[in-house]
Amino acid sequence: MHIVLQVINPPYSYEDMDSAIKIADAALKKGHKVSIFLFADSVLSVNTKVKPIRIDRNIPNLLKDLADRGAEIHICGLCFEYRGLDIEAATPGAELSGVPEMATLLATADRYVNFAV
Amino acid sequence: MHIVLQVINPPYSYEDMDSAIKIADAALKKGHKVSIFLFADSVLSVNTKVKPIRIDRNIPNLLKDLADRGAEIHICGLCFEYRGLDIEAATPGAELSGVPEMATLLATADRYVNFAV
Amino acid sequence: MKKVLFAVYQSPVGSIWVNEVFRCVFGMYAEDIEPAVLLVRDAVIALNKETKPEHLGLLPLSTTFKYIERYETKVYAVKECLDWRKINEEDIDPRWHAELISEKDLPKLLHEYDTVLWF
Amino acid sequence: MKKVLFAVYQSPVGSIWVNEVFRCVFGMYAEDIEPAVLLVRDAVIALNKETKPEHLGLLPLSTTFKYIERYETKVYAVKECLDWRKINEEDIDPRWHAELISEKDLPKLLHEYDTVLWF
Amino acid sequence: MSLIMVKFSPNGKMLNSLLFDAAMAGDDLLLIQDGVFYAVAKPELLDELKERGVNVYACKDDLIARGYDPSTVNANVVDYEGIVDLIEKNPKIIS
Amino acid sequence: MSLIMVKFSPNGKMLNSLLFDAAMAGDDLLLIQDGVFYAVAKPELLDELKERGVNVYACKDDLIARGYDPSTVNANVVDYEGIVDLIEKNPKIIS
Repeated sequence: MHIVLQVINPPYSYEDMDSAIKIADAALKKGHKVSIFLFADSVLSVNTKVKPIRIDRNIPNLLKDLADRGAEIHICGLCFEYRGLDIEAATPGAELSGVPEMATLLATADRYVNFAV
Repeated sequence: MHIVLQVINPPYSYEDMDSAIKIADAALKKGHKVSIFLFADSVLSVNTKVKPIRIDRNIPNLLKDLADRGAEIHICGLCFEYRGLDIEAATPGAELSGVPEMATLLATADRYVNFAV
Repeated sequence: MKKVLFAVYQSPVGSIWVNEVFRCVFGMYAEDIEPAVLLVRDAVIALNKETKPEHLGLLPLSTTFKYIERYETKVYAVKECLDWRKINEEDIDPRWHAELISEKDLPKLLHEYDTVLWF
Repeated sequence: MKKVLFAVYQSPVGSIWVNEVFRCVFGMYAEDIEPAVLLVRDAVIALNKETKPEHLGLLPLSTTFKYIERYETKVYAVKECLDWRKINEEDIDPRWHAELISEKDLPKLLHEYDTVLWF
Repeated sequence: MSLIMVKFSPNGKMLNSLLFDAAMAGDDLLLIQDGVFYAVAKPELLDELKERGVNVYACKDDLIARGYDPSTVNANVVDYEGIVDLIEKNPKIIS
Repeated sequence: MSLIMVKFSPNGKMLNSLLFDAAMAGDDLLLIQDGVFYAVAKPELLDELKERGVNVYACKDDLIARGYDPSTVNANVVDYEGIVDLIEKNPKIIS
């Protein structure tokens, strides 16, 4: 089954990205195909230039781990530009997408889970 | 009178940065000293790499205009690092600060207005 | 054909979600999707002719009208939420082509869609 | 001496504001400021010994304890909010050195400070 | 006395009830951003605040942008200069 | 039937009431993040949902992190694998 998880809120300030990562991990373990769609402020999650304090989690690294295990990471391109982020610094495996890819995921995936904002 | 305006929410998604800019503008016109303290996700406001669509406002430019007119723009440094932003790309006039500068502003400014999150 | 409802409950002035939802919806027609928009709670003030985020320098809502007409996008709004915010039927800009529904019909409407995304 | 109250009403698990507020408060002692923290609504669960954001991989709350003791930071929490969330006095970690107040005393408390910052 | 700033909608986050309960006689309470919905849809709450001696203000431009005629609402209407006046007037701020 | 996901606290944003009102017999309603406060502090609301034929679930790890013993709450407790089961089970999702 293909499961999409869409996040909107910024990482670190709120829990959505963490919940999505944990559900993605469980879905991958069960053999599902997983896509994560990062919309609005959640696009900050792929910025590998983040410097969290030592005892904190590194969210771009957690996403890289999911990508290494086959998860697709979609970044809303316009949202990325609105925050002035650099695709060169994005988590390896994350790809600039947009509304066309969101539409394809909504049309073709089996489940589309949104974290409301 | 020295008036501080503190913003926490991300720009473009919510109105806080816009309200703070308008109040700062009115305060400068009345001859006050103005400082803006950018905390948490609001630090995105100084990223000059943002590419808003043509009909939208450019928030880093609006902040530069305030800085040119004498407003201090303080960026919470740890918040900036947590979002992986680049100080080289920050609005001219904006400065990396932190909790010590927040404390100085709270101790010495006449008014400290917060936009609750 | 997948049925997808973009549901907004937050203010169209002071948050970006009504703008973002319409940007998404207009991209759905490239796929085998039947999209719709639901405006509820503060989001319903988008329908008022006098509502102008651009007065604050924010993105306008009126850019959506030509696409709503081109795609015949279905826009629902909850009547009780309009009443509570003092918006009468004659205040509503006809270019939204909005269908007013009663709040009691919301559970049925939400269950008609394969995916409901809340903003 | 300026009196500054950092007031948090949001959950310490799922939002970063309790952590951020304590980080700010401990920086206030470098200046002529008397800071305090108020926990109200969901923020009060921070006091429960069993509350552990680190269970989800989030930043822990326990790193605050040594600074609260070093600076003798004043921490207020609202009794009714603890009750509503089923937290008894014996559930509270003593290292918070929290003073429980009644919700009816909040207006007076808030007016005692020069600046109240809500998170 | 204190300036209290209310920026969330009656349908937004739950901070507002704490702020309304906190307001005391002589305080200035500013409705800004989605807080201006109170000036349109909650006249009885604002009347109760006024009876308590609280001065209630609403941000003019936030009302206009949301489609409301500032002359028809149940609060004193202030522009951004008026908001700066309120900030000047009140040495204490709850926001 | 639908999976309905509730992630805000009873003291958080006002989306929740719309979601609870929307829940119908046969739906699965998942309390996640601060939504788990309902399983602790709003037993009467959850009882009313169950009477309507709604299956109520709460995220185990969100309960534990917030200091609550999952065995004491008024809902079916699910771990992240259980959440994936709910996603698999329900072709329709309201979230």
